[in-house]
Amino acid sequence: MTVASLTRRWAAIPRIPGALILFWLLLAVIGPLLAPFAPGEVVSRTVFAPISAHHILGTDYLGRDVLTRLLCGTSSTVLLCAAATLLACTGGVFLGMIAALKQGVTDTLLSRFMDGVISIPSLLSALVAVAAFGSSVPVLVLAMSLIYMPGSYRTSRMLALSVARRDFVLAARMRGEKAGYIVLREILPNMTGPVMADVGLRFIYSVRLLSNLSFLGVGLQPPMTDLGSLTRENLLGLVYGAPAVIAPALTIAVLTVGLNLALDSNRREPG
Amino acid sequence: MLSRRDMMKQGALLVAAGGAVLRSCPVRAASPVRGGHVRVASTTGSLSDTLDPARQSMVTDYIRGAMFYDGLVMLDETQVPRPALAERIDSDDFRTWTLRLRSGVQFHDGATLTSADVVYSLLRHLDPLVASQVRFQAAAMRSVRADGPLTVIIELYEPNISFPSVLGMSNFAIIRDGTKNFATANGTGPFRCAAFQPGIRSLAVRSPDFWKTDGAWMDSIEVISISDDMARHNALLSGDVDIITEVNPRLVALLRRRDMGVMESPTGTYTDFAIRQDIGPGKNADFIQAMKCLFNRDQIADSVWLGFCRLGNDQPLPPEDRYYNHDLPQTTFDPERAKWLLRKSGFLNQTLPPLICSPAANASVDIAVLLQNEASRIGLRLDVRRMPADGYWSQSWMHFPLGFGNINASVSADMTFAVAFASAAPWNESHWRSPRFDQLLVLSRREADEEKRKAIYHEMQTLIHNESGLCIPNFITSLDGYHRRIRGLHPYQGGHLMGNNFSRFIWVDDEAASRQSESAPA
Amino acid sequence: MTMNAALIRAILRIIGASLVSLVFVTIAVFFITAVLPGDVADALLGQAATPDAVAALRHSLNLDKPVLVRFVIWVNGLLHGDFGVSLISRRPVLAMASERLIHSLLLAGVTALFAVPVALVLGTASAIFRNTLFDRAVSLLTLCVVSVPEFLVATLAVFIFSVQLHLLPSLASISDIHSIGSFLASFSMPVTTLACVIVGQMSRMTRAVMIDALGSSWVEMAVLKGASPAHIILRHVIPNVIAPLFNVIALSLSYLLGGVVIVESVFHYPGIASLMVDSVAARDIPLVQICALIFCAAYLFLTTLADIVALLSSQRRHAA
Amino acid sequence: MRAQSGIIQPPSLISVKNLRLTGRRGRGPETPIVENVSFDVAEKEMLALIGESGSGKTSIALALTGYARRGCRIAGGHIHVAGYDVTAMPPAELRAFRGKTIAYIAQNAGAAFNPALPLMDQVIEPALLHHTMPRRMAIERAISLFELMALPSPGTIGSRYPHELSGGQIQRLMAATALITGPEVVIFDEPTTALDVTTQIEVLEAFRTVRREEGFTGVYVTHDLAVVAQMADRAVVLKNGVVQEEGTTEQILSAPRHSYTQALLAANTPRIRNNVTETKDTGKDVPALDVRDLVVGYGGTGRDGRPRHTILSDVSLPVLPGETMGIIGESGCGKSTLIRAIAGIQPWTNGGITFEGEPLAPRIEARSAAQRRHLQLVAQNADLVLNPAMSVGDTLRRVLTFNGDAATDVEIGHLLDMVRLPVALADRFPPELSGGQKQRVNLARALAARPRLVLCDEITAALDTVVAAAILDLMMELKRELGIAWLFVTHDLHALRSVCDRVAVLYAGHRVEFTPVAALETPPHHPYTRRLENSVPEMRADWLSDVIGQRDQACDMAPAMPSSRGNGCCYVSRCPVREAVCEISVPPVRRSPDGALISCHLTIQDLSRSTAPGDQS
Repeated sequence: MTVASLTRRWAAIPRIPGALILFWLLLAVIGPLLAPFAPGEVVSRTVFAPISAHHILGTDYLGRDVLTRLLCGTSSTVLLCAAATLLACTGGVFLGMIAALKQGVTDTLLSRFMDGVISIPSLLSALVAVAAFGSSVPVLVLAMSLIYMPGSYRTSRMLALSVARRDFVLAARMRGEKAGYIVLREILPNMTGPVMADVGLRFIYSVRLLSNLSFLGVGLQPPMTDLGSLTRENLLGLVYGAPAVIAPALTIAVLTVGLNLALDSNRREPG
Repeated sequence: MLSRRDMMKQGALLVAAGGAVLRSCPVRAASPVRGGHVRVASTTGSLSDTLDPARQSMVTDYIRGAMFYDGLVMLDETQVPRPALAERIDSDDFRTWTLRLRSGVQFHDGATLTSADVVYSLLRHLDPLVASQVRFQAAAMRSVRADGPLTVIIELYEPNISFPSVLGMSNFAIIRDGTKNFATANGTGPFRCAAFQPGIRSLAVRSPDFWKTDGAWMDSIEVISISDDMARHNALLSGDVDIITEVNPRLVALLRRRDMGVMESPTGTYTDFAIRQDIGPGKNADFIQAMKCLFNRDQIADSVWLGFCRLGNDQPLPPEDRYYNHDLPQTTFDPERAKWLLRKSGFLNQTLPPLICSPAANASVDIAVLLQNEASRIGLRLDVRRMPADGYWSQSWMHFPLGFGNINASVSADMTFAVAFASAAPWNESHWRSPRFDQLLVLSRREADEEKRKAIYHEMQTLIHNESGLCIPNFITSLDGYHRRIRGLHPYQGGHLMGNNFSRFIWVDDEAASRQSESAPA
Repeated sequence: MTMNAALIRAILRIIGASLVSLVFVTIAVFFITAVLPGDVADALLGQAATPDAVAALRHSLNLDKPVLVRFVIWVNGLLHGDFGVSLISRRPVLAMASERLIHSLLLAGVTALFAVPVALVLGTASAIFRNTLFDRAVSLLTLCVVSVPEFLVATLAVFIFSVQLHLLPSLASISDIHSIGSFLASFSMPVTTLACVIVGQMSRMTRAVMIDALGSSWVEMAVLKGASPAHIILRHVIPNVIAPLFNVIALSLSYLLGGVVIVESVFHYPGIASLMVDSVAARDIPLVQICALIFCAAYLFLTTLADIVALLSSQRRHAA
Repeated sequence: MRAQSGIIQPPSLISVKNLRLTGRRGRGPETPIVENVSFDVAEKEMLALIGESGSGKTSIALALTGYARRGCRIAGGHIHVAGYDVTAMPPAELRAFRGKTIAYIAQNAGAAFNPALPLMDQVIEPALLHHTMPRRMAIERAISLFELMALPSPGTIGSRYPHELSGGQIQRLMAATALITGPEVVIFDEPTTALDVTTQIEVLEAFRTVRREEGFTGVYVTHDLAVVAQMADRAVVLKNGVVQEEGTTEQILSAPRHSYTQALLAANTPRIRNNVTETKDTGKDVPALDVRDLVVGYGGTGRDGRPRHTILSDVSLPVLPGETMGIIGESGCGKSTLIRAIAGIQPWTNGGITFEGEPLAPRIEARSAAQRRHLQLVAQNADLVLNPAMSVGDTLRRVLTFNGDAATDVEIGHLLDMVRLPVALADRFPPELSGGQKQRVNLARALAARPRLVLCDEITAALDTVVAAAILDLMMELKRELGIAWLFVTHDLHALRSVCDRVAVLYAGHRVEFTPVAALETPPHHPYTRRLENSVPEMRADWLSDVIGQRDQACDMAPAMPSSRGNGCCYVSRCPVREAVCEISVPPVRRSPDGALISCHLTIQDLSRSTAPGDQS
């Protein structure tokens, strides 16, 4: 690979989404280190305290520091949901492309299976996965990715089908290229735009699912927490206008909306 | 927003004010008014909702049961059994109890109450297929037989002076002989069941044949269950329901600010931390002592209960109980001592089993996190493992070396000790075995002298406090919210909403409500 | 003639395929529920679950038989149209589930009636005015609405409209509905909350589909015929995008049945989603199974319908 | 003619003054599409806008209706059409104006009709939109227009859907749509470019007929000068949005003043690029490719072992090493199917193909690596064939590495050089390239595999005349340099003539003639070949009238359907010289003195005779 092509590749990575993702990942990694308190520590005798000098985002329903909780929650939400989304979408996209390329029996079997999985309520699947393998971070990530894989599969299969029909894929097949090459180099690069948009939406869903899992008692183990759970556990603060509930909800919105807009901007259709 | 101190102060004032209103109002509303409809929202409700008294285990079921059924006795505000369907309960040896039933009591289907109904109602708890919640308690009965149409003789295996309290458990409510189908309720209670949809709602309408002339003032009562905390409070605030159970301590200030009543009922309900003494680190007494010292009870009271609780002293009787041992030294938060004990016993640097907690055990997750945080300050690493709410009681509770539980207020001190602390007790959470304690339990049940029994109970508390692996940081104060138009509510030790019996006492005073809304700022 | 036969064959193939999925799901659901820890005996007894009590109850409910035996019994029942009775209430689960299903269908239907047009209009407008300020605003708004957890939206809505303004009831209890007015009042907030969840995705997908269609030469041709934008959208674009739009709508509708636990619980609405959660918690396996089957069947029905619509519309456009 | 005098200018119905159109891509800067264009069109006059892609001719045509495509806008100048100031009209007035006063006929009518609606609804839509007449009258008028334009079964054709009709029919329906309101101005935007030459004649004639009957003013946008000669009174030549030359059609075509016009004319003029190497199929050489009695079909096989519906019937085609074999025929004749079968992406049922003596497996996957490598396909649409996400260099590099060749930058530079592209293009991506550049890359990719035979499927069809000519030049240079054989599929007889050594003529899946290219110039020929020849437009104004005069109208109406089973000549339904025998028995193959193999019942002598009247050129 030439230097020129390397620099071109580097330049091809979209700036805005790249920077944004980097920012959140960085925050996820170093955020907890910046936290002023321990995540489980009760720091105030006042619950749902408003913004103050000591507690920039006030206190939560137990009197813990919201900023600390928020930094930790952001960290686990970003890392877990990113991992689950990536896993789900990688699997879904890859299988979708295989199905589109191979068609026939492979496609039928995969599609039937995925349809079956997607039609089982996600709540049930999650409960069972956790019940069977215990509640740990890897199990959570796997369960979440399994739940979202069929959706990603469905989308990317449709996309891949339309790409696979195009002549350059035919050309590669005529050359005798292996399925792996065709899928990775010929099909995948031509569906990145829509796939990215799909990834963005699925990220939103996984943030939501994570908080629902925590609510059912199969989510992250305390004192770890996630943004959705933070919002939920402090929901009562809503009536007092407490930052404890507003801050995590806003963070979710900024995180997911920003990511989606960035991914969208990447594929603004010309003209 | 609001400091706990403020909240408590405010709460106290309003309770005083509310009480004053209740006391000063008799001029106008001394005699309760008949009629009206109220809606009650309780917490739990699911398709497991049942009208079978034997199976009741959730607050909504208890509330419903208390509307449709009567017990042989009924517990008053201080848990003293008072006559209900049984006019008299007598025993010479506390082993054989003779019950004289009230005559002329009618079931909702028109049948008259007889001793056969009572025999059936009591004995069915022994059948495992009934899946009774009180099978353990019922197992104390050697025989139940009718002696004529209105007399029932119950013979126990062992004497028990507190037996009448047992009959006050709502699970022992009296149903019609032979009842197997609980699609609707056929009891002798003040209300008959007009609609029952598990998990959705039930509608109770006043029974014209109710044997008691005073009480049961309402025409109809609808009970729904809203498990979502905020939604339940919102339903009260918006006027869609009149009464809610289990007000979240954090919302007391809001309710009171918006002129809703919040009734505080001190109860013996507690959330405990159980260290099993038969396996794991709990075999070491120092470890147990250390953990007891690690509970920052004041902080838990403030953070978790916002002050709506009383201090616990690692024994199960709440301070207001008449048998409470005031001489027992209070276990206090002492991390240094905990550290010293742990170092001494060698647990400080060990990997300990996780703390098992669950939303099923009230606030146990929060308490576990606070405990975990205190532990980390002295260098002790504790993992918290939160379990799903469903299946917790059967799958997790009492199965792990370190875990949380939640025990509701009991009908008597005797029941508390027998169910949760005796060596053979089904809910012996810490798997504590004390021959002395078992012996004292037997002694206390034969002891007719109140003072002597009190002394025995004090010693039993001391034993639990010193030896058992159970940490009871606080007793929970039940909080119920109500609209000001609802009258007749006052605290019972039995738990929220007058030990679930509110339906028999409340009445509606719409004038009071309108007076208030006039005077209330817009 | 032959084309019709081929079409019918293709439709039958689609239906057959989804039936295969249904069979797969049926089997999967049974074993999934079998894996769940604890059973109805535990759940019924709760804190009173002593080993002997549990064992006796379990025996009486046939729960102590091996999984495969129970599976055979269950499938045999299914084949005879018997879905079993609830282990808790002893009522036939089919009746219990269909009661709730009707409620859910009502809520889903009303939501769809409201959300689908809104999403279509928003998506179409964004497509027409794409890359304008309006488009960006819609995009931002719908994303925000999707990303904020629905329990927050629902709770906030109740707090504002019921508690503060006393405009709407805080609960959507079916039993309180006696008139059109109370129906609208009861349903407005749950429907809006649910719409928030699904409008975002629907409008985004509508936008994409519409942009495709609006870029076609037949739309340009219609413009050059002097047709108004409304005429173009209604007369020309809609018939062409019906298949992909139907697909979008089908996916959203299937969510409206199964994914609304939170809305059902916040508004105390007796739908089938909460029945399913309840039955899982109570380990009432026959009930879990029928709920899961209903969700699966609904999902498969809707997607199959979407596939058939797509097939029919493509049949019309490109002859075989 | 009229405008030339410049003194007594008749009142112009269309007047364009200093028109400036601009456009932008995405958020890019606004760039001019058309600069300072002015022209007038008198009433009842037909003006041709001539130019290649990118010349702005379509943008101008659209601007006449007050419409600019997305991202484009009318940035300056004035447009007056039939008394309306188009640039100053508000949207509502524009809507009332479009479709009623001015009508537009799009290039690709197949795409311009809504696929989901029946045709009649769309044809009468302008009349209903503008309330010019009630629905029933509109339908009557539509049917009479269909009749006028010689559409088959005019009474019922309206109830069909766009995909059910052929390109020529649908283009005429589009004209009916435009004329339904009796507009004063009709714009024809390359209406016949996508059609076969044989169909083009019918459509052009239909246009001329309606113009005669309806008497509208027209603007005819095209790049085809021969079509201009038939249709337009005056012409404006555009390049890159600037007017190069304006004049009467006659003057533009016979005495172009501007160099660009001259270049255009040159590219339109047939020219022989190939110094035909006299190849004789002696049967001794091993053919590079030998297609024998190939049958391709669908719908399962019948009892005789042949498919129920055939696309190709017993087609044989020997290609010698180093020769350029041409295949010609109208759309649907099976030429692409043949190419696909050879390429290994279209299974066949009977017959066989050998490549350099070795049999070729029907499926590409079953072929040997060497076969795959030495047999390369260059497909029609370079847009689809090049992976838009892969740079030119990477595309070529992959072919090289895949075949185990050195994939150095030098080698890639060499390949680009071979197709006359600058080396700097290696870092570009296909969407950044022009159509001609893409097709060259496409060629380079085939060449990178060092093929022995290259299959070219209509590789110039989508290109401008000048660009296409350059591609053909390149092909021939490569042929000389590399000595590879080409199989060149086209519907363009000019292109065929200019590059091929031998030619196969396909009709409805049958090879009706197989001839050395030199023999094309002189009779005898198959009637279909002759018809193809005659259909190629010529740059004299009366060509169309002449051709139509000779046509046997009755024969033209039958559509060219893929041959179904049964006996008889495949061409019988359209053949002007058919005889009774043609209906019932398969024609024999006759060999002309020039070496052409002709499948026809007529003798060589008869064929030579019957050719005479039509062959005037």
